[in-house]
Amino acid sequence: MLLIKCPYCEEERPELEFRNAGEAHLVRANPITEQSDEDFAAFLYFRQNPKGLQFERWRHIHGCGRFFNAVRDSVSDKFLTVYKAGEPRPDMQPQLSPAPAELPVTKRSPRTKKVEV
Amino acid sequence: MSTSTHSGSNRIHGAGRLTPAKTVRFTFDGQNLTGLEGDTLASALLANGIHLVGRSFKYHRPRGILSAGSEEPNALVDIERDKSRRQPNVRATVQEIYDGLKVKSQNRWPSLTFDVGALGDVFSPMLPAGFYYKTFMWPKFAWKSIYEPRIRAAAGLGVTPGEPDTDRYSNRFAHCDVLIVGAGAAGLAAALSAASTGASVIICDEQPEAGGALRYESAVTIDGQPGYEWAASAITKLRALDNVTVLTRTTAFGYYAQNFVGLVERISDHLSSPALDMPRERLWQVRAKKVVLATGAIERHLVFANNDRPGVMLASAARLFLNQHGVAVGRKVGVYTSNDSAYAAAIDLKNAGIDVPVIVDTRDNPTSAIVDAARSLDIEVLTGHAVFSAGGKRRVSSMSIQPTRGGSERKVAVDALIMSGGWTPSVHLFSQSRGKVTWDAANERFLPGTYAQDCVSVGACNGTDGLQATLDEGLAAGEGRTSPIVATNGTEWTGGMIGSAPGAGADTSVKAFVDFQNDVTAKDVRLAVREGMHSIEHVKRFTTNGMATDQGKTSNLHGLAIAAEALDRPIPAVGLTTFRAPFTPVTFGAIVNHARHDLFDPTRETPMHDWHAAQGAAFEDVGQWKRAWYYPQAGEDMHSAVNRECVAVRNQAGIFDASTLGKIEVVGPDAAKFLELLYTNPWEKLGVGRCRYGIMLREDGFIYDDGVVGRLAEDRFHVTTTTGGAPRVMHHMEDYLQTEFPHLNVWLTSTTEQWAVIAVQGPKAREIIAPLVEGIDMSNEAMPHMSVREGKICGVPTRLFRMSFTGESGYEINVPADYGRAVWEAVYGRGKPLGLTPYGTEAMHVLRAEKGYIIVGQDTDGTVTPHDAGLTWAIGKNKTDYVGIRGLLRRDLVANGRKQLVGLKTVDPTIVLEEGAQIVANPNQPVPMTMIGHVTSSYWSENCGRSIALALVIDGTKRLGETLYVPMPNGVIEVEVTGMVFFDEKGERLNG
Amino acid sequence: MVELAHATRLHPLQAGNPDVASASVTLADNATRVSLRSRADAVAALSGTLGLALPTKPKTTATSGSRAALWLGPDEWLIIDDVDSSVAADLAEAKVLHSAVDISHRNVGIIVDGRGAAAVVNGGCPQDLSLKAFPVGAASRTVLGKIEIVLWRNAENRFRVECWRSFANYAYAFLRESARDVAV
Amino acid sequence: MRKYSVFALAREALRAHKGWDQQWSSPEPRPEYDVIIVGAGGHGLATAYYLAKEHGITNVAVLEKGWLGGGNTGRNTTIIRSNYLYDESAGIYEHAVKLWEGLSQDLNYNVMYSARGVMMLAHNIHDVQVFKRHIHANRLNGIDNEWLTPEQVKEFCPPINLSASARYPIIGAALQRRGGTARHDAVAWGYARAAADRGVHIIQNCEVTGIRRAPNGAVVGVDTNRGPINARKVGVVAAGHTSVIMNMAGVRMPLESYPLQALVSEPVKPLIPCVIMSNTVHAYISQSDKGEMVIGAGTDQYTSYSQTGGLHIINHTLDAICEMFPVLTRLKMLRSWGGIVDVTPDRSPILAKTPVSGLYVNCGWGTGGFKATPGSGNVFAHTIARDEPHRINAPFTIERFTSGRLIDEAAAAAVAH
Repeated sequence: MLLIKCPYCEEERPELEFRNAGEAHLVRANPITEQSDEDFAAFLYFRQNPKGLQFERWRHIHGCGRFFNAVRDSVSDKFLTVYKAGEPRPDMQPQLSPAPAELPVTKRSPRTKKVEV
Repeated sequence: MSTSTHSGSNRIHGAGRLTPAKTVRFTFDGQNLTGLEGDTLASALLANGIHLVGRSFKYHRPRGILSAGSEEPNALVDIERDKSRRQPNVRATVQEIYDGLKVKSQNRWPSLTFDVGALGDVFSPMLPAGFYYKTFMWPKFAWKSIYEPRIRAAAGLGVTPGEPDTDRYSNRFAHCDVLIVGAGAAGLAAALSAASTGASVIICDEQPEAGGALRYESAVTIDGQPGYEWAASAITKLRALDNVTVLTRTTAFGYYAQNFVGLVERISDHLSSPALDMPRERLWQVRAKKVVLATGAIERHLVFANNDRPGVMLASAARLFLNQHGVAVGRKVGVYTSNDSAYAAAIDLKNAGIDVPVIVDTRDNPTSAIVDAARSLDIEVLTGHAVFSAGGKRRVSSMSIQPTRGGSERKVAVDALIMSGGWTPSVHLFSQSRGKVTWDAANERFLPGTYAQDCVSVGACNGTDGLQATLDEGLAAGEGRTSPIVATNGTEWTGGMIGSAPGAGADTSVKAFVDFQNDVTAKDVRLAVREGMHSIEHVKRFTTNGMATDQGKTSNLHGLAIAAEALDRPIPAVGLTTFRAPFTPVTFGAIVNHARHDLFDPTRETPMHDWHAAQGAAFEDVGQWKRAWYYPQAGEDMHSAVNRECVAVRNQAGIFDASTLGKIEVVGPDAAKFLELLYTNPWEKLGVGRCRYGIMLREDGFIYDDGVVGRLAEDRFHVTTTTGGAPRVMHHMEDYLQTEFPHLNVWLTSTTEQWAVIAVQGPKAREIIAPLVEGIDMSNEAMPHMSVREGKICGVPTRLFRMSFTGESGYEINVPADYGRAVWEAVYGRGKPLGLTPYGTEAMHVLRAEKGYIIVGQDTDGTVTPHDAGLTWAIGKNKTDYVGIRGLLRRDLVANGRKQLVGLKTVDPTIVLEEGAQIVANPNQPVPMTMIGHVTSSYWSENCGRSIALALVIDGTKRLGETLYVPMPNGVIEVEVTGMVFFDEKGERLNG
Repeated sequence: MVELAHATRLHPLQAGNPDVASASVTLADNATRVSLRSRADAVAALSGTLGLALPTKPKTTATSGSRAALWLGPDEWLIIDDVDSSVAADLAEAKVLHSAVDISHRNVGIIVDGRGAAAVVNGGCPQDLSLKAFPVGAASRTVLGKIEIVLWRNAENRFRVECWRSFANYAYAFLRESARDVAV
Repeated sequence: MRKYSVFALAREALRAHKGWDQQWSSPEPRPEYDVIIVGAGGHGLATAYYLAKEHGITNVAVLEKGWLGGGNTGRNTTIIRSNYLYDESAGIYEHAVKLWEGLSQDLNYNVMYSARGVMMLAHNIHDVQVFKRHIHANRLNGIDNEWLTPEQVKEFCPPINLSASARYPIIGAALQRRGGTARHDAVAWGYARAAADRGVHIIQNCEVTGIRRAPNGAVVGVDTNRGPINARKVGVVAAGHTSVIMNMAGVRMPLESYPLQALVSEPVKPLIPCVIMSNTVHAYISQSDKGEMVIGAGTDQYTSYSQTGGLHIINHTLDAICEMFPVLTRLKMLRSWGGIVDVTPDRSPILAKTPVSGLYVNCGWGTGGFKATPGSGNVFAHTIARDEPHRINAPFTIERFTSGRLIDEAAAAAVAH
């Protein structure tokens, strides 16, 4: 059972209080109806699934109820940082292993952040 | 030499720490025996001269007691308190005896001494490692009918209890600054040190008492006290501290991410009559800021021919039995060693008056003082020699000794043979913590290398040799107390032998056991290598070495060394099997703990549940909820009860408990805007006091949930969801609100359980409830279908919805939940004379199907769009965004050939289709048939006087009027495709 | 025949661990409860309406007379008033942006009281309930076994467990079962 | 290849088993192969075997970063069944079961396919509806699957708790009698031996670090920790690591990798005669020939490559097991472990060509890939050999996630009401 720091509760809490909510920084297009089939599929289904630093969403569902983002190493399961929903994706370049290859299959712009305030 | 016979003929007077007066009676295979309080079953059996305690897994060879701890592979027994509390596969070396203990041996038939299964030993040349992969293939059918059942019957150790377990198990989540695993010298030093800092400390040990190796180390002193007494006083000191929790009989079995460690505490297995409330075991789930591993080391056996004979055991075990329990493992004890430690055992035995004829040492020139000490006691020491074989069958009777480089054989008669192949640091938990071990080539052992968590290993498990160094390391790890703990007479034991001993090498075909329980011999390991198993994982799986219930605590390193030798590669290149949790087997009961019986899963009941039960309702499980299914009256079966309920609703009125429906209060100035984005329907223009049926999609365009939404105020909506959908709909809404639309000023509150919901449906509904209602004009004009009003009913606040899931004019009365039962009874009391009939979920399903109303999850299955379900009308035509709008535009979701929801009427109206039945266009085609749809809902409709069904059919709406077929095992059923409404097609009754 | 041994061993939990002792599990009286939601800029005004300062620090509470406000999230409080009160009506008068929803009947309160209270709750709640981590006055939504609860420590050895009404049977049975263990 | 038989065993017994050959060799990689398979699990080895056996392509290397069969093949709970709902799924899993039925003889290796029956328990009306839908669809597809009453359930599996007062009483079950289990290691080893015998190179401890492509984008080989190896066709069969490998070719996949745990009990005498699955209480169990209760747990909730999961997952699995079999509380968990399962959005696999010419992918089997091993390898070999999918795997494309033509078995079993 992981120990996860909730950026709203400002402390570490047991994983049982949390619900993972998948990859972070997926952008829901606006207007979404004009998005191509390929880009929409990429948004809906195609995932980085990295072996290494994973940017992911969690909800402190049995705690404060808030969604937030986390950077976790998917090999060691260690959390590197957590940050509130809407905050920019932190620069983890120093910790990153070799940068992921550019992805020629999908044409969309690099994913930035999920929340557009 | 004098003995105390009433607790066993091998009890040595003056030896050990048990009190001779405190005797305990127990039975072994029906034989009445006596031991002493504080005995393990192993020590008590040995005290009574019993070595043969079990049979091995594959060859059913007679087996004795190898060890004195949890690493025991052989001495597994069955212990029975009563029929419901019988425990198979108990290690005799761990089980403490209590008065009345009943023990049976396992894996033998008809008896331990005469076991038919031992024929396996005779045929063993035909049964090398992996033999089953090479045979039992012909004839083809025979594997299932002949070979496999026989193999299954022969395999397995103990027998599962026949009755459900009446013991209780408990759980405790705990947090601490420092968790210390092991209360030997290293662990105690660490605990004393950590405790001195004020840190919260948990120290656990699998034994009943602290001390670890100090329990048998007879010579050492610590801080001036004998080692064992120092340990006892240290643990007493620790127990007295507020910031320390001491857990004995507690095994740390699993080391998980972020310093989360699972412990299991055995609470009552050692008690003759446990207290009523006492759990048998308690799971501790500990989160520690720091973990100190002080898990010690495990002595290895030596791999030589017939090293599995009862009476052949680890030297340290013999020493513990003597020094702790006062038990001599034999009268004439041979010693076979490859390192110094067995000398200490020999010396202790000799000093206790036991005949120790010879110490056989594989080393050519051991130089330690302890060797001379043994010689000075007139023990013969044969260096450069090896035991090539043990004699005897059900008990060792002799040892055959040869020089390691070959030479003449000498046979020495013994009744026990103790051995030491050296010590394997116990790195199991370290490895489980994802630490990486390193190979210490000089001492041929794996040691903790790179740590993955905030954890430190101290003492023998860290390869630290010598008591003083161990204590120093423990103190340092605790990061407190600076004053040293001083030890004297500590011993240093490195070295030893891994792999096969002389005489069991590759050129031999003797049975030299590596893994006792699974009957893996050195030659099995070599065979695996010969067959191409070059990774230790392959060797392990092919031979099953290390896969028995002891998880290879004594065998893994031997197996690895033999494989490395056969491969002519260095040990690290062959690899080390990773250690998997649990360290020792853990009962399911402890892991499950409270979650049994009523606490397995919550049972959710509505405020009116007891009323339904009192009326004799049958209940249906819907998720965690119990819902009233139907209310059978005397003599009624389900079918007739449901028919009666359905007719009553349409003719008079019915009352239905709808409390389980999910409810969410959506409040804020942007509430309507938010609902616009979450539902396909338009909401901005919904008037206050009006309701609308809403469809919710996932982003992929498929139906996720549905429900009626009422607008209570400009900024306040009462949203309902399906029963099962309530939590996920709330989560889904919060997700979009918090992360996609956080600019909206709106909040969501679950009110599912705030309201009891009483549906009253049918032509007499208004007549029944109107007199109970205050402050609401219930006339058709003032309160039309699909409206909501707030007022009072029976004097309590209500949100009164006029809505219908039956097609009848009806209401759903929401009242604060604690009033639900009273209001229900009031309504029922008033309505009963008018024919008001309680109806359950089954009738509800029939009534809604008569009207073609869908049930999400039954008529839809996560692959159905609103268009497929005939709900295109519920999509706001001018909306530019809602969750699912883009998904619905995908190629395949707008293509022809989708399955669409339609009605089905069987040509024979008396036939009720089976839900899930498949539909074909041509019933005469051969299998595999082309299926074009399936029945989602199907009922007998008493109101229609015929069966009705809903179905998802490819291009269904284009097939209205077509005849299709439902091929069933007993024949084909002809059906007509129809619209979805079977009753009151114009919907006139809603407004009655 | 010598006297048979009847073990009288000292249980480790009885020895030297003052935190572990029996605890009672009882039902709390009916209370008025409101789920209150608002953004930070409305907290002062809502505090005035309620007559207590809404806590803004995670895991904290504020009490005033029979009324208590439990911080559950950055924009969420559980208001519990032990007397049948007008909390909802009071809040309806507040002109600042907020959401107040009556959940008096949604929740059930259970009191765990006694020296073993923390151990009883820790039988199913994975949070650190030491006084350092969860001091008197701390409150948090969390889990107990298989359900969600709100846990409020209102005295050193007393916790109030709030759960949804249909989970109350489970919560009560669970805590009683856990208390049996702690009483050992 | 030396034939395995009871006679061969007897002969070898007379000479201390010194005459057995290596089951597969450990060759040095050649500079070039016709086909490279990335991943020597059951699916990858089966692909190589069928490439050699059915398509005459023997210049094949199977590259494995660890030891063969060490991934999910050696970590799963070995359940075999084909009673899937949709034609597409039923097609591929039934193809596999048909191959399972003759696999020991085909490979001359006893894989211990044990058709002891797979029973899926129904605990509520929704389960009944879903299972009946499966049963009828299976029947019309020619696949065995039958409905059992509670009494028949008890008869088929006597230790099960049939009590009406159980939290979720058993109200029936779907039984596929041809379903069962097999010995997972034997499957990997049997395919490895048979493939190696036909000339396939199985190269262990060889990690693929890159996928090499020509200027026109087509695959020309792979880079490994043992140097570059050329091939015009590369089949990726890397289970949980598929995203990582495909990323080397610049292809993003609709996959997420989750930890999946399983455990066994200490061995006991035969008690549970069949495979039992329950979706409602979330557990499955069978008893191995060795006597261990083999129990599958659920996935953890987060993606991970750690091959470990949380204790709470095991807690919940055993809750359910002990609810179904109350007599098991006194059995002990002997060993638990984790694998990494690659999961697609519709829980159905991908066996297809990719946007990169010469690159093929077989992945997304989620928690249930073992059962498909022979069928998957068989049709994937066809796909690679012919550069077009077999009729059976044609629906299992990557493109379905763009068009929306999903094969959503999970949704079809959607949670009730």
